[in-house]
Amino acid sequence: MPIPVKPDRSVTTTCAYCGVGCGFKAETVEGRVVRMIPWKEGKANHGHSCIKGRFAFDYYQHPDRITTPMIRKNVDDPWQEVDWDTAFAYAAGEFKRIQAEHGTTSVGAVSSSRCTNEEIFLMQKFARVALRNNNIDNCSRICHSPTQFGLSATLGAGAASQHFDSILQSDVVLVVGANPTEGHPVFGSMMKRAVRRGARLLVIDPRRTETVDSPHCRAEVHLALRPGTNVLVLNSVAHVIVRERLYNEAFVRARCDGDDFELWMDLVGDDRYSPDVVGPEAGLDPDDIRRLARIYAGGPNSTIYYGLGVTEHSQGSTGVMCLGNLTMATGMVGREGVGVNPLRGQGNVQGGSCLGSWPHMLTGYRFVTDDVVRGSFEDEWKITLDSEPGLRLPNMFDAAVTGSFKAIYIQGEDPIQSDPNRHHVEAALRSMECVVVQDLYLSETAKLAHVFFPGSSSLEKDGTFTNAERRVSMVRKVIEPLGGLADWQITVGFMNAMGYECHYDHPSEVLDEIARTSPAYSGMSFDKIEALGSVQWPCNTDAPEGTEVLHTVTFPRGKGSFMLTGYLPTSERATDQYPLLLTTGRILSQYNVGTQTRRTANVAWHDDDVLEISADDAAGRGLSSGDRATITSRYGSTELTVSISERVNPGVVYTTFHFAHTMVNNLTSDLDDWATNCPEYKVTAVDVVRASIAQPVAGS
Amino acid sequence: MTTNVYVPCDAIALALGADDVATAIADQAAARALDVRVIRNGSRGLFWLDPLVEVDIDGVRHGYGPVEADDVASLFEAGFLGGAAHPLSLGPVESIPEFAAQTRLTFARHGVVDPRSLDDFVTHGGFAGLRRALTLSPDELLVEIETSGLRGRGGAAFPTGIKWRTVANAVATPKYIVANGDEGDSGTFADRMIFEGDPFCLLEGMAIAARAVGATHGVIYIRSEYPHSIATTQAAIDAARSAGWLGAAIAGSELSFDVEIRVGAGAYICGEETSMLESIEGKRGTVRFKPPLPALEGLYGKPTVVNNILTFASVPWIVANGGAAYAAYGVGRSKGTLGVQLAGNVARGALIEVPFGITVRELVERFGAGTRSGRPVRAVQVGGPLGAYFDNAGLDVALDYEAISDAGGLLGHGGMVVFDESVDMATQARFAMEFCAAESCGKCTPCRVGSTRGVELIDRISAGTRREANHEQLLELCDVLEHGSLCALGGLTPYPVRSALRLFPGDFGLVTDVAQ
Amino acid sequence: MTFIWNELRDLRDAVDLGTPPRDGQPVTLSIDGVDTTVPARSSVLLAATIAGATVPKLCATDTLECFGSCRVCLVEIDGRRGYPASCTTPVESGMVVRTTSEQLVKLRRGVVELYLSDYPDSDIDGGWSQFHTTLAQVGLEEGLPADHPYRGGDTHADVPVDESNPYFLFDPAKCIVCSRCVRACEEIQGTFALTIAGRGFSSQVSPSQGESFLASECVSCGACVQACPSDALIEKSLFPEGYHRADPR
Amino acid sequence: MSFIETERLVTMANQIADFFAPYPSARRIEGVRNHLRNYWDPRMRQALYDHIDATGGPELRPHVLEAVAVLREAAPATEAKKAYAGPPRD
Repeated sequence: MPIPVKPDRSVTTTCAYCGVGCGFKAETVEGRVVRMIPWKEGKANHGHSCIKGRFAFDYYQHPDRITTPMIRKNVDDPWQEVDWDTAFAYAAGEFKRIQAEHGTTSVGAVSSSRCTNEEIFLMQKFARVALRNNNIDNCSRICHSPTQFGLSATLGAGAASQHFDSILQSDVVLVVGANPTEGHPVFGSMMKRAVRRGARLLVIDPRRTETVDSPHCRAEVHLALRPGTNVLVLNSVAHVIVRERLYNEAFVRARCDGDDFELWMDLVGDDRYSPDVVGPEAGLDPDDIRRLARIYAGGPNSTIYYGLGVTEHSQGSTGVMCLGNLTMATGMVGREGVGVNPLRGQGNVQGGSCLGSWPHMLTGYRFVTDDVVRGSFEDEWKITLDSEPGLRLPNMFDAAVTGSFKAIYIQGEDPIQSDPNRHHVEAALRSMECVVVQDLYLSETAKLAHVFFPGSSSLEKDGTFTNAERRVSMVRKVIEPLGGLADWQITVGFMNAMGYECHYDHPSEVLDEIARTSPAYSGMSFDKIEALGSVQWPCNTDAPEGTEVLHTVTFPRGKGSFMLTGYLPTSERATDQYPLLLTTGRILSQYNVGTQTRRTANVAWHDDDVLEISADDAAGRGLSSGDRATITSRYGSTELTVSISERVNPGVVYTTFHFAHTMVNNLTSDLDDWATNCPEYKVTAVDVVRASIAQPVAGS
Repeated sequence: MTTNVYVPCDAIALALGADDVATAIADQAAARALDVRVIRNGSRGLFWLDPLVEVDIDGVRHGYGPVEADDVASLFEAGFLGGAAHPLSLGPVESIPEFAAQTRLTFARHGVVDPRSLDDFVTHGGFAGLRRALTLSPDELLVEIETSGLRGRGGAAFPTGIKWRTVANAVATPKYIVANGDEGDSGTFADRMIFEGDPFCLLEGMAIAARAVGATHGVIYIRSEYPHSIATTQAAIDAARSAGWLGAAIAGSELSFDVEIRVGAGAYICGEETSMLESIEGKRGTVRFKPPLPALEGLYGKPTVVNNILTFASVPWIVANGGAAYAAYGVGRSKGTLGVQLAGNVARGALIEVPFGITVRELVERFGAGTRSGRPVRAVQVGGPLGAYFDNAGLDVALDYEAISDAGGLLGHGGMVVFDESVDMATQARFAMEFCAAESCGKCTPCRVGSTRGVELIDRISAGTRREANHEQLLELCDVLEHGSLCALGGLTPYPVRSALRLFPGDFGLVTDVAQ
Repeated sequence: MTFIWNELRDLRDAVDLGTPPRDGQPVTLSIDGVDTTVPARSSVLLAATIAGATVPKLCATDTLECFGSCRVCLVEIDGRRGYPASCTTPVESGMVVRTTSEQLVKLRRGVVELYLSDYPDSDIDGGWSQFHTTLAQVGLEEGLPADHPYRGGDTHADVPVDESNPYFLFDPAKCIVCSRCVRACEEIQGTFALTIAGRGFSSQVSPSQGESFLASECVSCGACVQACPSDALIEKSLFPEGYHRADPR
Repeated sequence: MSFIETERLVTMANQIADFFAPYPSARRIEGVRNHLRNYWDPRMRQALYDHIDATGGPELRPHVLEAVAVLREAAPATEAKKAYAGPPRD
């Protein structure tokens, strides 16, 4: 009889997949997770979910899961299973040996945005107190580091100004370089709800995404710009606002630095950025640029949501600044329904940014070079800290290639698959003497590791996540860690083995430590989050229950600062040899490099990365949908199946990067953002040719 | 001198060969070099005389009918153009007893004018109502409608004045006027008669409504089964628009109002007003719950007057002659006249406009002349497929919303279907459930599942399987349908079923031999 | 200032208010003799739930706009004819509502009997869905009596199960056509992948134009599964032994 | 061998310089200086100095050279207390 089994236990927790941070109730039968039910009281999702959080949880018990620590002297040696203490002792011994031979700063660590705030905090603490340097970075280096930089520079806080629900108060929604219905589906549904209620939708994106046109949700203006021209087009939008005097003079006068505003008006008001000049350069109708600018400036409440299509460029930080400038110029910041909001990728990537997992910053975005800030941590940790910035992850790899960097502790990241220029990363890892990888599976990176710490999934530990709207929510242990230790316990174990003694009974003690050392978190505790369901930072004595909307009275940096965002074309250009521009994105059913989702039934929807190409470009190359094609860039090549698509304009091709075997990062350049080294994933000049067809073997 | 000869062009006349008759008349006239103009009018509603050919002799219309094409030569030979006698000769049409006994207000021009001729319409008093309406304030206009006592002719009989005032008082804009012409009840055809006989009258009524409530857009919803209605009404809309009776600044006034036709897709339920609004909006035709009333949140969520075609067609006379004049007709709370449609096993199928108060028996026997088969009347279903059955003894009920309701029935859209003694009322009860099952939109459960269960129960009762238990369950099901359904389709289906069970239990095998 | 999203935030895990919470001026009405105050624009069902009354419901849930199709939340309201559905009736000041009476009990039971006449017997005992809760509320937790006249009629028991989606299945035999899945797909997810195909008794949930769930526009967000009150759309993970229909009698 | 390949360092420094190019001269230099000071590992800075000392840095933008000159004059660690947030005031 088809009567469903009834779960015997239900634990409320937070989804780890994307930056929306949906609340879920994990239901178990005899200690096995049987389903995830979206939590009605979850303030990020209000009882809604997407395919990943709702269904794709089985990865936690996939046969590929490694649950025993392993070590090996050489990457060509077979793995040797050991107990935790042996693994910690071995890794610590190697790190100490390397530091003795190559210097204190020859080792580093990178934290994971799939881990909790507490675990990320412990990782940066590990680097600072156990490695005694600032060589700590986090994965937002390759996604939203420009957000932190660009929004800090203009508004003073490198995070979303609004809460998600605020979009229901918006009259105009401008989406730039993001595809919420695929990348942030639960927020995407909220955005569609806003549009169905009458909000006008504007989209700037090279592709005609689902966000541009789906049932009852259609963009009024879509600027399908040529990849790499964000800053040019956003400056043109600003040009229209300045020339047509659509800016909010009262707001600017009251809230912003007036001199910088004048400089900015001179810059963007120049004929260089007239839509009539910019349009042909960016592949746009000048009138569309004007229409978008007028609708955005007209509001009355206009809001901006953006994603990696803004940040992953050599002018990524500049693009973010353009958006910050626009909000200030039009007064579209500091109240409900307006603002500028990054759509964060991984579940806790905002936490990764906030919790000091940076080579130049301690928690709460405060510089390690600041003696007062550093001093407060030195008092807490009873140790002297390095006062100089450490290495960013790409620079760690750069230094490894030249022989100056020798060991790394990687928590839940797979840079071989996710970072640009795969050959470079591989060479860097191969040149290291000790690579420690903490992960659920033997990832591409773990294949080059010497120590493997079996990590814990988000179902296996307590802690908190901070989502893209600065909301700190509880992650609760649903089942015991399969490897015996939660990630935070692994880091503490490694830290102790390195000789820095510290002890925590529960992650709540780590959050208490964060609260003691970080003003924006000073009012937070597990008890408070438990009582309120979730809390948005800043949470302190001024805002004991947290803050939904930022910048309501002043900006954290005082006066808002207009940054001068001159457009510089990327050096990655289409040429006769590489006539097409490749841009990348993601699809609903797969997550990031697919480590988890590829190990679920989600492959039923998407079992391979495919290359979207316009009919024109395909015809010129004799390609049809389903053909295999070789894609070649200046940096490498790979082979993908072709899909002729109306979503991309001629001259542009698109693919996702969810599958290891497609090696899309073979293609991508080593160009990166001027300010943060965030890689330029969104523009690579390529050529596409039909792959040579294997001849059928006669008689077979 | 030209002689005007009228040959009707509505669907019934066409089905009876009116086109051939018209052609034959033209051919004969040409052959005989006679100056004859054939005018295609609407039907007079006396279908047993159709095709009814009329000859205008000094302003008096002499009738011949029913005429077949083969009769035409003999008519010419007899000299019908001069009003000469002929076996088909009927004399002056308006003296035909069944016609003379009517009170034609709404259908006054019907059968008289060419439905596509705006001039004809105006010559025969058309736009008198709208002209007067434009001289009244919206409030004065609403008072006229309220005074008339006009109630919705679609079946619900809701006071039109109250509905219009609700829309007039609504703040939101734009406002819509929707004319419901999804005439799906078996045995009804009055809406079609208006479309095909006097469509300008409908447009005039809608424009008056627009004036009264402040609406700017109108929609006429016509069922796809009425192709002639769609064509004639579209022609009328085009003519009215060209002449400035639709569009901006109608007749030089400040009233701006235009109308479009939407064609239904064959679902009975789209005659239910909220389903119709869904359908017009391009959605699947399912019932909306109320409130909100369509008067406040109707088409596209805006204030909307939704009325039946007959209701709008009644309005021009009321406004032209005053509400009090209309209210002088009728009885009790049933004011004015009703276009009754006689159908089924009836000798003289017809559309009969009479004041409220006449008995059903008088309609069936005097106007309908009893059954077509000549056998005694056994039952009359009043108010369409969801109306109750009346047995012969019950036919003295008056044509009056309240009186018929008190007798366990409903007047509905004014259709009456007559049955003789050969009818099996268990089959008729089953048909009611089957109709509900076939036409249910599927939204609410009593109607969606209950109608199918109803058919099954009646089948078992008729087959003699656990007759008592199934009978008891059928009555309970009728309660659930009546009180539990979302709209009138499920809510009214028990009417024919219960009345059949009550009046004709023997047909279900529910009475013993003693009673027979 | 009133924010639309306050309504979303008033959703509670432990209670289904029946219709979405609203912001509005307080309105006081009587529910079973108890004065109850709720915001204007609330439904009578919501007010009754807050007043502590147990009004059975199937198509109504507080994450979706009211729909009024299931006809089990009927109540009596002084001065109103018939038995209005409490989910679609907005509260009014001074309204006097009765959520139970002999006639209401009978009527609700009569409606639920119709549901049971097209729901597999084998899935009644041991079930824990909202449908099963409603059965208990109207006194039909044992299902339709063996000799009930509705037995033996047309059902959807033979309509094939759609197991195309890797994560959830759709069993039309258990579908009560409440449209909660369709509405969830539209209102919550915004994909508009589901519709009701056919009319009357043939009405059935259909992904896109009669396609399987996997082949359709469905994005597997799970909103429809979450919304389904009767186990018709349900997670496959709750059937560790696979999904096997009972043999037809 | 340089700490990080010289070509890479030069590219990074020039990218930073290009961003600050639209600013008035003093702020342009100060912007580059602050960025190098607050975001670059000291060994990267040193590698850049070494490169300039060895070659004069002909491929570097002029205001990188000016910024480096300012940076090398200042006391090594303690002066940069203020958090970086855009180019400094004049």
